[in-house]
This record gives sequence, C-alpha cells and structure tokens, in this order.
Amino acid sequence: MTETVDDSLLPEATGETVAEARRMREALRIAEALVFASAGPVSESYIADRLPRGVEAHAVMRQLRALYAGRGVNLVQVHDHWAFRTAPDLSFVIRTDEMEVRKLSRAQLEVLAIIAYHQPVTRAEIEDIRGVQTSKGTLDVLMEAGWVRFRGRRRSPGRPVTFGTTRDFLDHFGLEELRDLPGLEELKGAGLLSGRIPPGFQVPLPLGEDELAEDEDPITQLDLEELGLLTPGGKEDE
Amino acid sequence: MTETVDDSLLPEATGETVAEARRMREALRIAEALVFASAGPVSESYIADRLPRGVEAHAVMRQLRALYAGRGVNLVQVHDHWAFRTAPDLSFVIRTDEMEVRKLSRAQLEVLAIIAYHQPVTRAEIEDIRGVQTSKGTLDVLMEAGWVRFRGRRRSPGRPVTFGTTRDFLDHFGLEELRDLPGLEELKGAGLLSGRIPPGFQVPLPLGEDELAEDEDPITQLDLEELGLLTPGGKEDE
Amino acid sequence: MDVTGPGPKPQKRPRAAGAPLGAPMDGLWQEDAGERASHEESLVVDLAGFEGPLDLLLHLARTQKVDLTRISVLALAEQYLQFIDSARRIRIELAADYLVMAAWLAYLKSRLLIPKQAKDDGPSGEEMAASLAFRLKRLEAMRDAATRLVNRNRLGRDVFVRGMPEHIPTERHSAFEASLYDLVSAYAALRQRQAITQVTIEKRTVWSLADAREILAHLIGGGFDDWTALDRFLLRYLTDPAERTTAIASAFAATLELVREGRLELRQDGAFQPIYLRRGPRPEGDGD
Repeated sequence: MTETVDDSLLPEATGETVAEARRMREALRIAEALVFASAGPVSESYIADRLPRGVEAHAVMRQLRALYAGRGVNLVQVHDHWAFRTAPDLSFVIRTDEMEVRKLSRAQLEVLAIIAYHQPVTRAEIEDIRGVQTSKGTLDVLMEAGWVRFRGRRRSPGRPVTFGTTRDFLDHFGLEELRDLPGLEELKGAGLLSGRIPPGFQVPLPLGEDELAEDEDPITQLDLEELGLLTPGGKEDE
Repeated sequence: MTETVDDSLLPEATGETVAEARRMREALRIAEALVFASAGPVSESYIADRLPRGVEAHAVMRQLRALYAGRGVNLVQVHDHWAFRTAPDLSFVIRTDEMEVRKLSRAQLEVLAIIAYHQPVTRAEIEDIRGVQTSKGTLDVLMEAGWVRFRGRRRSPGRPVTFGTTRDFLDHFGLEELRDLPGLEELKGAGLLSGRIPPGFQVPLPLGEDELAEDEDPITQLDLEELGLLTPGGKEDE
Repeated sequence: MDVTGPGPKPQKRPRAAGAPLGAPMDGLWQEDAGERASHEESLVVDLAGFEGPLDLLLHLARTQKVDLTRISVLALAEQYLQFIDSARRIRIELAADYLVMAAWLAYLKSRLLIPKQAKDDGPSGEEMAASLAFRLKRLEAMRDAATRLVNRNRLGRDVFVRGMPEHIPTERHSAFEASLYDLVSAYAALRQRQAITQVTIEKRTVWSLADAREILAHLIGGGFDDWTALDRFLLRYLTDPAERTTAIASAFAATLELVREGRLELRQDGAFQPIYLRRGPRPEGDGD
C-alpha cells in the first residue's frame, strides 16, 4: 500500500523528489514497526530520534494515521504518544469468547499426571503417590475441565471409585493414545528424571481408556446416583 | 488503504459485486484486527469462524499479506497460523539492549537441528547421529523453550518416544513450514536424512551411561572363582 | 561454526610450535608425523572441547583439508589412535565412548590392511570405511544446518511481535491451559521427590559385568559375521594396565553370557591363543 502513497508522490518526479519519497517511505516503515513492537504508546520524540534525517516526525505520523484510517486497526494519538488500537466498531470480534484461560496449578498438574499414568487409580492411591492429601477442589477442577472422569469401581473393600482420563484429555495434550505418554526411559532421556533413582522404580504403562482393569467394575447409573452425580430418577445434571 | 483495493474492484460494479467487495473489505478488516491484536500466531480456522459468511479465509489472508508486503510490519504465515511481525530489515531500529534471545549451547543447537531435520526422531537416533550421549538437560531445555515436543511413539521394538518441533519453533526461526528449513532438499537429495547407513558395519553407538544397570555389583575375582570361570583349565562353554 | 552459545568451539586455532602447556590439542595435528615424537612433551591433549569421538574424528578429518567424501579413513583411524595413545600416555581419563571408538578403528584398520579372505563374508574394510565417512558427512551436514538455522531472522532479535497485544484469541475450548511438557515434567518431579533413596553408588574401579556386556553389545553392532580377535583391541584401548585383570575377567564373563544367549560365538585354537568372536545365531538377543 505504501507503493500507492509513493506513486501519488511521484508523477512528475525529479531526482530530488524520488529521493524524498523514498525517505518518506522508509520513515513510514520505521514508525510503523516501532509503534507496533512497543509495549506501550510511543512518544513522538522517541520516533523522531529514529527516523531518517530530514524527515518531520509529526508529518510521518499523520500520514501513517491516514494510512490506517478505516482499517481494522487504527493508529491513535494519546497526548504526544502513538499506539495501534483495534478499530472501535470491531471490538465485538475481539471480545467474542472472553473465556479466561487459567493455568493449572502445580497440585492440579500432579494429580492429573498421576491419573494419566496410573489409571485406573483411586483417590487413596493418588494421595499415596503424592504423599499429601488431595483437596476435593483439585479433582473437581480436573473433572470440570473435562480431562478426568470416573472410570469404574475397584473390587476391594469400600469399592472405591477409580479415575481415568478422557478423550478430551488426549486431544488437549496432543496424544493419540495413552501409551504415547513418555515412559521411564524417555523421562530419563529427556532429563526429566535423574539417573539416581532406586532400583525397581517404575513408570506404569496406563491402561487404555475403554479397558477395565481386572479388579475393576464399570461404573453404573446406580453408582453415579450414590455419588450424588445424578439426581435419582435419571435426570442428568451436567 | 483498503479503499484502494475496493476501488479497483468497483469501476463497473453491479449491485452484486459491490456487495461482494464490501464483504471482502469487511473480512480484511476483521482478519487484520484479530491477528494484529494477538502477540502469538492466530489459526486460520479461528479467523475463518469470525469472518462474514461466504468469504474464503485463505484468500482473505493472502490478500492481507500482499497488502502488508514491503511495509514496516508484515503478515507472516506459520504453518496454518498467521501473525504480524516487524520487517526483519528494521531490527536495528527496534532492538534495544535489554532484549535477549535465548542462547543455545552448541550441543543444544545441534540436537535442535537434528530434531528439526529428522523428525520424528528418537533419542537413540539423535545420539547415533551425534555419536555421543545426549547430556541431561539438553532435551529438557529445548522442550522448556517450547521448541521441541514429544510427538508420539515409533512402531518398533520398545516403542520409543519420538521428538519433533513445535509451531513456536517455526515462529521463532521465521519458517512458514518445515519444508522451508534451510537446505532441506539438498540434504534429502544427498541421502543424509534417510537415517539409513550404507550397508556394512555399524560404527559403534555411544554408550548410554544410564543404560548400565545401577543395581549391579562389579564382578570380583571371588565371584569368578565361584562361577568356575577362573579355574585353571576351565573348559570353555561354547 | 558460529553459535550464540558459550559452548566450546573446537575450531582450528593455529598455534606456534612448542606451544605452552594448556595449548589446545589442535596443535598436535598440525605437526608433521615425523616431528611429532620430539614435540610430544610440550603437547597437551585436551578433549574438553569435543562432543564425543565422532566430533573428534570430524575435527581430525577437517584437518586433512579435503572433501569428506575423499578423506583417507585409514589415515584418519591412524591419527585417532595416535591421539588416544598420547592421551593415555599422559594419563588423561578418557570416556568409554572414545575407547570403544578406538577399538573399532583399530579393527577397521586391520580390515583395511589385511586382504579379504575368500571365505570371509563379513563387511569389508571398505564398507566399514564408507559407513564411517557417511556418519562424518551426516554430522557435518547437521552442524551446518544448525548454523544456518541459528543465523536466521529470529523472533525477539531480528523480528518482533506486537508489543501491546490487546487480547490473545484462544482456540482452546477448555478453560485451562497446560502443555504435555508441563504435565510430564510435573509427574517426573513428583515421582523423583517421592523416590528418595539413600543408595549412593561408589565410583567403579573395576569393570562390572554389565559394563562389559554393554560395551561388547555396542561393538558387535550389526556386523561380526566372521571370526574376529576383537578382545585384543578391546583390551588394548579400554583398560589401564592396572585394570587389565578385572577387564579380562569381566569381558570374558560377559562374552560367555552372550554366547549362552546365542548372540555370540567363541573360538580359541589352543591355550593362550587369541580368542575369536563372531556373531551368534541370535544376534539381536531377546531385546532389553
């Protein structure tokens, strides 16, 4: 587009005006890049210091503003500073899904990783591996994120619920299957585990999503009701 | 400047083409605003979802790229994502002393290049190419930088994990696609990326320190006598 | 090679003859073969700048100043072995990788010098040499590629992002963000923390059976179809004279183990005669 600007300056160009147009074009490029890359509005004097000699900063900025007028992004002046802003009428595009993306906490990451590697795994087992109690909120958040689910119940006293990961979990982490999770050798190889680990240390190979462990029962409607996840009568509450 | 584009479309405009030109203009503005607002590359499908109906996203993006060619800020493609970046020739104006790009050691850089050119590649293959064990932390650093990721597993005995590069890697090194890796074609042509070594004796592989079992005691003279291996005249066991 | 890291650079750095102690090893290879003996005292062998035996070989090959496709592998092997010898003479501790390569090169040398036997169906010395040349070429190609890569216009150095992003569009449908790396490193750190061990392993002064097995397995590699008196090379390069007894014992015990698994065959023509090895009927073993 600057081409167009230059052309309009050029029709009866002499050597002098050609050089001038080129200087202007370069000044526009520099000003544009400076304002774009800056973490805040840029003062005109800062820009002026970096423009080719003999170019008037304010004229450059006004031309740049004209260049961006009517576009998706506008150059705006705030006192003697300049900044790019999304055109006001387009704010609807930028704002559409203003879902805040949160990072998982350390505890959440750990619990998720244990569930991924050790599934099917009960809550007591998770706590055993981590060596600390797991707050209720941690599992809730992971279930809410859609990454963790109830898998079934362990055939052991108290029939504890077992946890596993979901299809969404695989999608999010770019895994084709659970077996793609790096194992002991790879964790060591990537420098994530040091060589100094005791003999017998193992990283389990997780059971596939749809497989039930030998000592595992599938989760039933009744179980879900018991756990308070389904209101009796079968109405889903998701 | 989009004005100019529209004008060129308008001269003999019927109602139909006027509407079409207006849609295109609006699409350009929206795409521009979306990508401009973001520091990271924005996926084409994300943009497509937000464009007016009936506009082809890729055509819009290409037109937008042409619009910004030669300017101080350019639209670049990173795989199937788009981002605005300052023109490389203007780095001298923008660069400040505080800006530091991540420094790579020679070993890290070499491993990164091998992963980029040979992906998907296993750790053993990386070590085979370099003829040396990958020291702890090398892969870790590259993964932490967000340039290298676990890709999957090789369908071969042991199912080793394979490594590959990320979109951030492309973005960081200004590559549109992996195909744009410098010298890729020549290297392929020269057979240097096939992973196949000419027939014949394999050059010894680097010794994996970690592969030596650590739970094993060194053999002593006494053990050998016990095993009957040092008995004079001991018969060979063939 | 121009890298941004502080990493060591094994570049050729020309040195005056009689360089002071601490001079890089480069000087060593710029000497004439004939002169070398007389200069030996003043030469210092320094492996610190090298990333393994292949890197050292590549460096030596470069000093031949010819195209990698035309290097004399024999001369290269010779240089490498001399280098290892001088390192051993001045008691530099060499990593096992360097020694295994030395043993292999000594074997290669013997294959190149001794005419091929009629019934010998193993890989010829020439094939072995070609394979080595290929690996050197490939490593050099990757070095060049790395240099070209790092000299591209890089984000944050030559090219810059929007400094004041207004909003980062997200495509994730999930309200949470975590990468596979985050997940896996959290897991590894957790398991590591929980697996506290009091076991400290003393540095070995002897070869363990596992060491010997590992070294042998690497050396056997994909070849050894014919009888080879490999132990000679192994012992010469892999051990200090002081450790020779334990090395013989461990290597021999490991050999027997490999024979039992069908990965190796052994032959000895008489007492105190060389022990010959060749690949057994099940060279792959049962996988580890």
